[in-house]
Amino acid sequence: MSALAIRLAGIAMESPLVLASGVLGTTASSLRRVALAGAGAVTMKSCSLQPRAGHPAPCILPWGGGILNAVGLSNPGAEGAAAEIAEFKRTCPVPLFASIFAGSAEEFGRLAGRIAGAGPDLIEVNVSCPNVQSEFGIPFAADPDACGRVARAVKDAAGSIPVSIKLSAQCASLARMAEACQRNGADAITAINTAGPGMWIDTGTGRPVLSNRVGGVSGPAILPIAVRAVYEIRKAVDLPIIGTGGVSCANDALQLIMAGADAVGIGSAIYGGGIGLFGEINRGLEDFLKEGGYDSIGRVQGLAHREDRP
Amino acid sequence: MSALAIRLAGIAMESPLVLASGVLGTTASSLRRVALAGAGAVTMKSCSLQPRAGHPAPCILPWGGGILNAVGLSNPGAEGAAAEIAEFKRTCPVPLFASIFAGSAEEFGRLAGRIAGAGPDLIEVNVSCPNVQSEFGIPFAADPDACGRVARAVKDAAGSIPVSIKLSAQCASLARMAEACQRNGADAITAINTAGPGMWIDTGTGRPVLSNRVGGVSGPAILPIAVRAVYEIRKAVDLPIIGTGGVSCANDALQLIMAGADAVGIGSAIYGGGIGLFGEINRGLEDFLKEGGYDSIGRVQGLAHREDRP
Amino acid sequence: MSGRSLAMSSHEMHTLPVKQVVFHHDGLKSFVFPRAFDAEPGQFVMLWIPGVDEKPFSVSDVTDGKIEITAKAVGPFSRALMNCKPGDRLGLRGPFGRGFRPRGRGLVVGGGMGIAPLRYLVHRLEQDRASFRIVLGARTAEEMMFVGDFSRLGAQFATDDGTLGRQCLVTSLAERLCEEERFDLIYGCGPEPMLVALKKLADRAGIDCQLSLERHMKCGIGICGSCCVDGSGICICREGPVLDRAELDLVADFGLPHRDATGARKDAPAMA
Amino acid sequence: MSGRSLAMSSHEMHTLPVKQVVFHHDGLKSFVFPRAFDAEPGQFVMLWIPGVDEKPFSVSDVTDGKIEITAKAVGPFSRALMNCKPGDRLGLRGPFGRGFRPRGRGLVVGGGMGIAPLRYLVHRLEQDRASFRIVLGARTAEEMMFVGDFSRLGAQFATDDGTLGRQCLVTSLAERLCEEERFDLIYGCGPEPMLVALKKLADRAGIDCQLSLERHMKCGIGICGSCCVDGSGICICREGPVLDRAELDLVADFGLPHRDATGARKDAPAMA
Ligand SMILES: Cc1cc2nc3c(=O)[nH]c(=O)nc-3n(C[C@H](O)[C@H](O)[C@H](O)COP(=O)(O)OP(=O)(O)OC[C@H]3O[C@@H](n4cnc5c(N)ncnc54)[C@H](O)[C@@H]3O)c2cc1C
Ligand SMILES: Cc1cc2nc3c(=O)[nH]c(=O)nc-3n(C[C@H](O)[C@H](O)[C@H](O)COP(=O)(O)OP(=O)(O)OC[C@H]3O[C@@H](n4cnc5c(N)ncnc54)[C@H](O)[C@@H]3O)c2cc1C
Ligand SMILES: Cc1cc2nc3c(=O)[nH]c(=O)nc-3n(C[C@H](O)[C@H](O)[C@H](O)COP(=O)(O)O)c2cc1C
Ligand SMILES: Cc1cc2nc3c(=O)[nH]c(=O)nc-3n(C[C@H](O)[C@H](O)[C@H](O)COP(=O)(O)O)c2cc1C
Ligand code: FES
Ligand code: FES
Repeated sequence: MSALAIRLAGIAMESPLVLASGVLGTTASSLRRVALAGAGAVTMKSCSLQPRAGHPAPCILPWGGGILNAVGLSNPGAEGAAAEIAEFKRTCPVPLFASIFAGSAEEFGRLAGRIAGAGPDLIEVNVSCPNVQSEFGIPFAADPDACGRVARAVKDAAGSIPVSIKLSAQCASLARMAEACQRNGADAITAINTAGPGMWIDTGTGRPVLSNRVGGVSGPAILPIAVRAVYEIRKAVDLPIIGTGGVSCANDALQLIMAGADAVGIGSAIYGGGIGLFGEINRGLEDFLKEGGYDSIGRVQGLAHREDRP
Repeated sequence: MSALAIRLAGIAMESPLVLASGVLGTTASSLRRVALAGAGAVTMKSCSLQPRAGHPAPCILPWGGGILNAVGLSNPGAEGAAAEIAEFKRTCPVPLFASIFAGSAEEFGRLAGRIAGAGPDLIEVNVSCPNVQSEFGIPFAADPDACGRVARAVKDAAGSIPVSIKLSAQCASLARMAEACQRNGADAITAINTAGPGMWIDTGTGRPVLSNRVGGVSGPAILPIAVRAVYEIRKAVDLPIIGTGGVSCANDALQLIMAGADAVGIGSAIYGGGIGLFGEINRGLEDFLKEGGYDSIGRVQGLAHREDRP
Repeated sequence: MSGRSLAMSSHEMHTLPVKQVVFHHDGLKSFVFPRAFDAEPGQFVMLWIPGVDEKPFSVSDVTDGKIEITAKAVGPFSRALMNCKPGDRLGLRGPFGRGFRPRGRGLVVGGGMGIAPLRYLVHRLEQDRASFRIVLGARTAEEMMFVGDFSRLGAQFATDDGTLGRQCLVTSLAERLCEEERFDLIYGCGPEPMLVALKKLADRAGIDCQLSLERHMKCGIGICGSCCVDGSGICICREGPVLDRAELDLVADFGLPHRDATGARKDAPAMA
Repeated sequence: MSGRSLAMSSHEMHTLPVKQVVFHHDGLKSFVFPRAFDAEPGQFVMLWIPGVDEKPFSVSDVTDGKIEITAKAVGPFSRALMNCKPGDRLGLRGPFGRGFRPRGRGLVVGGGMGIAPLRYLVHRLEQDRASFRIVLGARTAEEMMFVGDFSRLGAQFATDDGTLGRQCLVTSLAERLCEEERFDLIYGCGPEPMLVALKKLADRAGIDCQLSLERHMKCGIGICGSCCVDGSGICICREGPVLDRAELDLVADFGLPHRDATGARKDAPAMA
């Protein structure tokens, strides 16, 4: 078994690297491509019960420190997503994580049931997308009770399929959010979704570039926020964590792992590095383990929580 | 009069660029140096009633996307700060903004009275420093009521000296924070303080590098968050805004101005650009105005709030 | 530790004043922007009309310090574009994607709006003193773009109504040329059914082809996944839009209905 | 639009295993790190002992792929450093600041720990075949570092107790040399009172000097302001630590009490 192999909520993965939701994740074909490039698991774009076209373009904007996006959760709906899941599972052995979002705990439950039927390896629950707040009221990801109810509803509907709740750093206490997830049966936590939100103004016209004016901030700019978030969550709960945010090289991935992540999501960095990044980072992690004399990636997990005085 | 001249809360400034608090801002000498380099006003490092040594090093860490800091508000105390203010005012005509922080509205008031006596041109109220939360309880900057009480206490103590409240983007609603400031007599708003907090882990040792483990995120990484914050505040209130966060070139400064800022704070970028940045950005702004046929910087302020449909 | 920046500064959004508008006929115009660009033929830019939308457009020419795109009015965005005048500021990001990789003796085949990027291609081929032939098709003479430019380079034309050149499909012209002459590579851009025919022609002739595909695009930077083809899953915005024969063999939806803005498969094939 | 990154990758924190520890005497050691550095003589690094603190240390030598610093036990940090062994990982950021700018015929004057950076300076001067003389002072022979190295280059020594060279202040040696020979530049590093004397000597002799100052440092990157001198307000970590005569004229607290970690002026002059 390779030094990078892990088990996450019972799922065997060849590498801790996970394709983050919303990036190259709509179709079975693109997900398979990323899986073959070396991802230990791939996450689908979040889907809703009904199809959504999302916001008009520009909805994705690289700006030098990362990416701003307000895609508006475009997706082909539960039917379409289920078909892609089924096709992926038929043609690719790599674990597939579905991702769902809805407007109420009850709707989350219904959607989870529908998606569970298609047989993903895990269901990620996107309670934290900043692009649809106005549509769905208070973000679940800032309210431990609401988030707990969503976790419970999805868990009840998902049967034996493990459930990960995807949190945002924009809340008063990540520890309290994580505890609410654990109390309500979540099998894992994904953190973080995009930060911000942010705005980019074109000074030639004086206009916000994104059609939605504001969008979530991802990419290198948010790495330290993601590292801190994972560190806080690891202090609070012992659920597996899919640490995500700003990773673009093996050293970044190691920071999240040392902060306490079991697996590491990668999204925006694919812009700069292409999907070849998965292979590169796998190799970088292997080299790191070899040089340090560690026999598995698990050995360095959570290292940053050791007592600080030497 | 130069095209860059502005009035902010009654204060005449030759340029909208302001040295942000905490950067080269402890001594009259260093403040004067930045003033001579082209800043329209300079803000002092935040001071407390008593001197503070702050956190051990490393407390400031450049990481590629900006700076992480947990200086821990080291400062020579109100006595020392007042002496620096007096010396600065004796030797330099550029407006000087004091900055204060305290543990309660009452203490804020006392400190403001002490500092007002030294004659700064404005008192900035740091309700938003992330590095001392655990010491002072809930951050004022996330609670409109508490923040309003601080604003009122400082305003009452400051006499005729205008007061700006410095907000953080880490709150549920910047609009509500800004309204609370306005209602309680604030003359201006400064936004934003550092984002995050963030953590950086040295993967060679597995340790968080900052002695405080976490620190505020500043520099280029936070520009889109600052632009969005200023945009939200401008929508909510008509107080002058000192837009701050991630500015490192004239185009960045213009984004904040078009989002609604009257003046623009610059801090972390001095690491990459030195204090010569003030002159460079002034020239960049002048060139922009000339090319666009604008006779003053006020003409482009808030441009991003025009109706969006063409 | 390597750099931490995603910056590819030309990929940031820049608005530029339109420098010149070239009127071809109603609903068909070229727009020239004052920006030094080192786009390859076949690459595209994302064009933003503030307040409207942002869409991909192929580069139809690059001359020193200037870049040109050519657009046809077919829907809300392209109609709004037709109203843009010199001095209006539009946003450009790019250039994106992988363009044509010229090699050997080429047969350049274009149809409809697909002619636009080929104009820049033949300018480059000419400059590189490459040997090539051109065949172009459109519905009518009026819709045939850059006729003077292409005629000078010996292009043959086909129209549906016979108002210019032969009254036949451009693929018939291409087939005949392939029987008469030896080519190393077929360059193609146009409606997907035309591309499917060209691919078959290349397969039969046993030569390579480089065909430019269109898929729904949102980001242009290989992130959103909306332009990924079925089968191999590659991104048209990043690894395309120009694919070679081997790559096309792995496009499961080549010539078939592909995906819309939601990511669902749609029933009608895309316009081109 | 220019790059948006603050990255100066060598300024990020890197921990490195100590490669070698050189024992000079109790409480005085050099530490060698395996890192290719292009530091100039007079520049410094920020040295982090994880879990302890981070402090500035001058580079005492750079050889291919290796960098060395030399430290004396005077307080909690430097005592913790004395316990570090080969293989221990310490953090390095840098190099920072503006070092010596060699020019003409030089007089190199060092005192106490100030001798460390001068070692790297004279290695460079030697390599550049510059003409220079060296005078060094310390309390005792034992505290005089790198005696062999400096002797080879003709250094003269002064000690407080006469255990090595003359029993006098190093500034007396410098003064005498200045009377006897012609120099273009005095390089100095050591306790601030020594630097004040050297500045006076340079003023009297009408030649330039480059003296390395110490101030309380936190960031090393010209941000926190804790190292700014009174008067001109310049940052010692960025525009220093080596200042020339004109710059020194504008240091209002030269030789006077300067500031502590709070930013307040303190009463005792800093150690050096
Ligand atoms: C790589 C590439 C290069 C292109 N080059 C040119 C060009 O040089 N000249 C030109 O006139 N057009 C070009 N197009 C098409 C162009 O991007 C627009 O699709 C077209 O202008 C129609 O947009 P609309 O809003 O006016 O019409 P709509 O009514 O919105 O769309 C008409 C059809 O255009 C296609 N389309 C719409 N939106 C997109 C989108 N975001 N991405 C891809 N296809 C879309 C769909 O097939 C749709 O059915 C190119 C497309 C691609 C993918
Ligand atoms: C540019 C520069 C280069 C230096 N080079 C060397 C060197 O090559 N070798 C060496 O042994 N020492 C050097 N020092 C001094 C070194 O940084 C430490 O100050 C010294 O090791 C004492 O630290 P301590 O905690 O052990 O003692 P402490 O008891 O904490 O301090 C003793 C004295 O050191 C000074 N000091 C403490 N902290 C700092 C700080 N953060 N920044 C600046 N001065 C401080 C103060 O004057 C203090 O009174 C240099 C300092 C500077 C500014
Ligand atoms: C274009 C884009 C679309 C995204 N869409 C989703 C989504 O649908 N669901 C979700 O949970 N997260 C979504 N995200 C967030 C990412 O999954 C990830 O949490 C975030 O981008 C931080 O990781 P990164 O810095 O590696 O991109 C999206 C991110 C981007 C850039
Ligand atoms: C090293 C450092 C120290 C700071 N200290 C203070 C402070 O004392 N008071 C305060 O209000 N803000 C402080 N800030 C925040 C800045 O004033 C500013 O709001 C923030 O850094 C964002 O601006 P920038 O990206 O231009 O640095 C500090 C920032 C840095 C980097
Ligand atoms: S358009 Fe987004 S991946 Fe191609
Ligand atoms: S040490 Fe921070 S400015 Fe010099």
